Amino acid sequence: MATTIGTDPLTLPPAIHDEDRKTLHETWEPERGFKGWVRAVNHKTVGKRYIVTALVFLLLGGLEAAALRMQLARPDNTLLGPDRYNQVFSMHGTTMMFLFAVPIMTAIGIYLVPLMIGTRNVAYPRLNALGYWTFLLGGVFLYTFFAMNSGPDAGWTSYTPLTGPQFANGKRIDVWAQLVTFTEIAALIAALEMVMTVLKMRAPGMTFRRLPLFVWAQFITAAMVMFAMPAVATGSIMLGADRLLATHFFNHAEGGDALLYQHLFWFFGHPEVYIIFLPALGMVSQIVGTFSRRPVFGYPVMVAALLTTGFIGFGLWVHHMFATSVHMLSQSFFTAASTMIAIPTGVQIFCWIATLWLGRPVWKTPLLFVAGFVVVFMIGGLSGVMLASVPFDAQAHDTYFVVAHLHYVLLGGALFPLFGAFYYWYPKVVGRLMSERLGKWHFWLLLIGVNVTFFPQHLLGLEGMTRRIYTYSEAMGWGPLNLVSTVGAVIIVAGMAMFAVNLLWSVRHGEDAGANPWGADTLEWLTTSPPPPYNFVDTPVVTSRDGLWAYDGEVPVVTGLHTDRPEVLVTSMMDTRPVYRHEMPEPTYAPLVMAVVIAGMLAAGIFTPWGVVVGTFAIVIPFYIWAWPDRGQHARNLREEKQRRAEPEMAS
Amino acid sequence: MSVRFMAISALPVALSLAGCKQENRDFREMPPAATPTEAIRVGELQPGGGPPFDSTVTKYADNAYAIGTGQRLYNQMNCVGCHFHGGGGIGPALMDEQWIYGSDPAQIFKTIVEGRPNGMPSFRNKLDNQQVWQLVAYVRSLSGLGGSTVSSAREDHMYLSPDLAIRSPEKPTRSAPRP
Amino acid sequence: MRARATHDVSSLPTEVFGPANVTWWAALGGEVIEGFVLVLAVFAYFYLRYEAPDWPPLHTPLPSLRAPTINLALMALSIIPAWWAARSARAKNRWATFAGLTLHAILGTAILVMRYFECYALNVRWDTNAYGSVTWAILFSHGYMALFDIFDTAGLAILCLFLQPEERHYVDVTENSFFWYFVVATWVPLFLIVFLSPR
Amino acid sequence: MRLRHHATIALLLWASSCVGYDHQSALDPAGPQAGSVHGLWYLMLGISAGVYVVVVAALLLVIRRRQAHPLEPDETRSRDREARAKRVVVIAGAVTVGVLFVVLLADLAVARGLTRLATSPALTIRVTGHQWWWDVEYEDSIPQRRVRLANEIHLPVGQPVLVKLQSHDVIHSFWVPNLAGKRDLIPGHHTETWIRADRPGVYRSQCAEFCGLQHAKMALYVVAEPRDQFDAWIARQRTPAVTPNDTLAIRGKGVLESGSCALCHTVTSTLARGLVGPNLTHVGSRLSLAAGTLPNTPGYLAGWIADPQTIKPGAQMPPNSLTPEDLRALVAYLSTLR
Repeated sequence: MATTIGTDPLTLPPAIHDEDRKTLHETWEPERGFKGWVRAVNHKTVGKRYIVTALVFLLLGGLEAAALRMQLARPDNTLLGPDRYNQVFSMHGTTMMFLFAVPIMTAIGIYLVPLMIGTRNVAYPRLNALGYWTFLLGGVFLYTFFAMNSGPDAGWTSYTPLTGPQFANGKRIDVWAQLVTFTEIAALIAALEMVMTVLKMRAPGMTFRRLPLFVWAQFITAAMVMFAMPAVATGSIMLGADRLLATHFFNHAEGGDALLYQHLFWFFGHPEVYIIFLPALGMVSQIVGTFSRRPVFGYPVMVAALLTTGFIGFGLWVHHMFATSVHMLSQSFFTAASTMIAIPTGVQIFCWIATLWLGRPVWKTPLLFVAGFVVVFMIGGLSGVMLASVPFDAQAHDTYFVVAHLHYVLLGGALFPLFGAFYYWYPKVVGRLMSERLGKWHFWLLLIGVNVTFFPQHLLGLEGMTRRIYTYSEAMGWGPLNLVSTVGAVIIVAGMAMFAVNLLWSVRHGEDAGANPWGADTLEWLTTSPPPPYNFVDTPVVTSRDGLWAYDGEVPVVTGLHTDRPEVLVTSMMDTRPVYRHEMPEPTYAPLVMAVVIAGMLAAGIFTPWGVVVGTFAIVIPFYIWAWPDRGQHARNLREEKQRRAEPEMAS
Repeated sequence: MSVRFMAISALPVALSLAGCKQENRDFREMPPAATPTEAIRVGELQPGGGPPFDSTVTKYADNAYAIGTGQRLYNQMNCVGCHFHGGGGIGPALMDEQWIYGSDPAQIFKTIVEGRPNGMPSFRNKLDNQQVWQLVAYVRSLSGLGGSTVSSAREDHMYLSPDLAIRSPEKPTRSAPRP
Repeated sequence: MRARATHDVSSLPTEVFGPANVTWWAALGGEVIEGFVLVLAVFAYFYLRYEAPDWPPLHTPLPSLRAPTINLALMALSIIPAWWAARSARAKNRWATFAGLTLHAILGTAILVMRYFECYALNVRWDTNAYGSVTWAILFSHGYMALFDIFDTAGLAILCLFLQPEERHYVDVTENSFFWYFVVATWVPLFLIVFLSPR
Repeated sequence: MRLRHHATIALLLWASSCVGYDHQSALDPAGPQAGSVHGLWYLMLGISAGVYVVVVAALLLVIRRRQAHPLEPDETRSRDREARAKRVVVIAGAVTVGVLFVVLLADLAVARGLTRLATSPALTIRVTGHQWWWDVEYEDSIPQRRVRLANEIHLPVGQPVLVKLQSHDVIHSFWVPNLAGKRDLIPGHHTETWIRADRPGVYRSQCAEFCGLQHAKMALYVVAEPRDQFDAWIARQRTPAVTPNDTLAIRGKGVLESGSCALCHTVTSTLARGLVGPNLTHVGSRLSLAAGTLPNTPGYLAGWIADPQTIKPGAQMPPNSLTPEDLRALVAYLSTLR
């Protein structure tokens, strides 16, 4: 009767027999072959795909960045002409923000959150798969057009009227606007998924007071996405309509306003930064806790800090528009808000340092990346406080100072934690550890490279080098610093090569990880590495915020879920009382078909409005396929419902 | 496997060849035939080869940058002053199907370069050939000739029409016969 | 580590109505997102209105009221079959549910047809000026939302017609009605803003 | 870390010694606004550096502590240390709030100070952004006294100048880092800023909002000069273009008037009345060509006229296939327009 959770032998109660385990396995086992590949709806399969796809976009975005740095390495360079340069820098920004940073944070959440809250899948697995396919097709769409010399060429912000029908010829900007729609659909789906999974599917006992900080971060981020993404979608759809349908949203001559676009864009654009940053903070918290060998200091403060950041994040957008002549009073308001958002982040950093001080830190690569995060991110955070100031922003806005700032924030605040997370969770996903040696090389090269690349850019900005210029003359005196910056970019590339090698090499040659190589406390470490398709043989019951560290040799579990069908436990929102057993959908083609229809509709939509009209009605077909019940399952459910109805009558 | 891979990788290449044409931006090129007006076909007999402008014409007609630049020149050269935004006023309308001197690109080219009686001035020596071809491409796109996927939906100016609010702002007639 | 069974959930139901159900939350999430899109459209409306010297702009007539009023009435009326379908679904009455859904779908289709005339009632084209653009946008974004609810309603009606609905389908019916209430409720302020406020 | 340190110091040294011809730096203020922002920058830099050093030092101290035996949960939690940590975090949080408050007050004080500095302007200049050059007009109640030029502004030292900004096409941004912060030029909006140069010099300005293909080559020179020099300059600018007297220049005038130039450019008192491109009435007196792209010498001018698309690909000036003699004549004529 002995079976295992993770590598530790776990004696199961008599109710669960080996037979049942076998059924459980058969029920959840993924389908094989190409068919199984396209029909998969398991959150781990989808999450892994999401992560790999986002990494591919990281590679593409990185190559674009390298091309930009090469062009700027010396004055009057002619490697990239203005037309090509504008496309490449726009592709770099668009790729990194829409196709890498947000999706990879989402992706890691999709993989980990169900494991961390002790359930078997996300709340809506098919929707989840649809989100992935939409994201993938969006990326393919963008890069297909880029290959056709139709890449967007007005930056990742695409301000009107430069992007309006009069000044942007051809389909380049339509491609950008439509890519935003693609990623917005994917992001909203993932957000809905995350919020509802966290609200309704936590294991019994995992109340909000016991929720791991990473899950908190993902939850708040997802909630932010639900309010931020509609704004950019509204903006980009208006832009598309102006370009295709001759509407006048941004045509001042007919009562439109170019600044309306900027408001809509930045109402999304600023929270976007926190949408990338908050999950990273969650990752840092998990890593710090595990490697300090104690729970993160000040849990309630940490949660409060995340929530505050999420709220204030929506009150800052106008600081991107200070140069447009904002009213004095609102200037003061947005300056104050932008300054004060440093407080919650600062407090979190203090709490992590306190945790490390109180605990006994183990300096493995993940923790090293956390240290790198503090060292690099702090510079970006502090320059962010400077940029909140209206007079200073008037000097630094749209210069390389801002370029340096945003890269310090995003690389320090998101990429370093992200790599830490890779080293930390890779053994869970793959079953093998990544090489520590390569990891340390990766870390140091990246740390040096990032600083060499971006630190000089602060100075360049203050010396007047504006953003998004394809070249500069020698007389400006910007040559040497730009060369240094390019050298730094080469170092970053070397560091990233270490990471790529490590990632691929460790799949086969890494050290065997076991269930819990770091002795961590959260639930994902309770199961084997990699986790089985059903995540846990028995749904664990949570007894403390400390998770596994509190179990003391015995794991309380839930029994009674069907093993012959993919069933998960739905619990009540606040006290996580089991409420009902929810049957998960079987693998299906519907998400892929739906995504293809959506992609067709959006791609056609940049040429003719009828593309959208036809597409809207075409969606009905996959929609109905999606909803139509499987025949066998239908009969079984009806039979069982009948039985259940009969039982109470017999009892009475 | 490798065949499929090659087929997949050939697709973007093919697409990029197709796309380059529409989105290409030639800032510095000399269109063929420095004084093309002399080479307009007047009869069936033609010395050597086919019509000389075919490649030039399609190159500009399907090119977004050419049409956009033509649109800009149309405003800058004050074509608007007589033809308005295509609807016509002092000069004839450019959005309809009627072409007094022909809708053929070479004919429009000639109209711009040489001028026409009743007010159309000559732009000879004022505009270079590339600019004229860009104007030709734009003027033709006004009446729906040339690629609709490369011309823009509107400009950032007022669309005045005081007495009728439900109306289309100068919609081109797409039914114009192709030359 | 040993596992110890502390919770036996085998007696729990496999489907529940209302907020306990994850599908209900999906509907709510959809409402939050769609609702926020409408909020943004209204924001754009007032932003442009604030910038404009005249609203509606000079030479643009006021919107007509006949078609919008009829449609408002139709929407109010459509709550009844939606509510009836939801009630019958809770009682697991297949044919009453079917009837409710069918009526709801028919009324919904009528509302969408009326939406076409409502666009005419704006007395301005989307490409006339920014006022036209933003009012059309509001009508469209709300109409798009309604259209998808009608797709769902019709789908459920077809399902009821051909199959004995399972419990989860009855749950879907209640959530579909829940979303429709939202569609109708959001229209009231939008109607007031688009059609009455310029007067 | 050490590498970065050395690099930083070297770069700072290099930066401070960098005083070239093209003055375009916020770190070298020549006006009151740039000056007060410069002060604010050093205040914030000092505070930031302090905060950074303290936090990173704390982190490094923690790193140096004894490591745990791997994978053992820490059993040595003492209430005492927890309480101390709590105190430190609370104090650090309070200090953060305090420091940020100081920074905020400094921000707002500087912002308020800047608005107060704007008094009645000695001069009003209207700057219109075009893709990709600046149209400059000195306003005057008497139309004949208005001055129109391009890509260059002259100011009297020590006197506030109001700059009214508008855009002809897309959004641009007017920014003279040595004098003041930037302000966007937005179609349909009228924005304004003001500048004052407290010491004479030539300050470069560059469009700061991405505006398309040649965003990189859209610059403007601000020449601050003593009042008498400025008065002389503006008096000269008010005169119509000089009439050429040598044969080459006369021929050049003919080329200008009969060729494509006149369609876009204006030279007062000639037939050239175009309003599409920069006003060339006194082009010979300007510092640069093609919006700060080239120095204003006859050789560059000839190159620019003949083949602008190589120098500034995408610019709206078309190539001109003039005969060498015509080109020479045209350049000779334009050079006389001082």
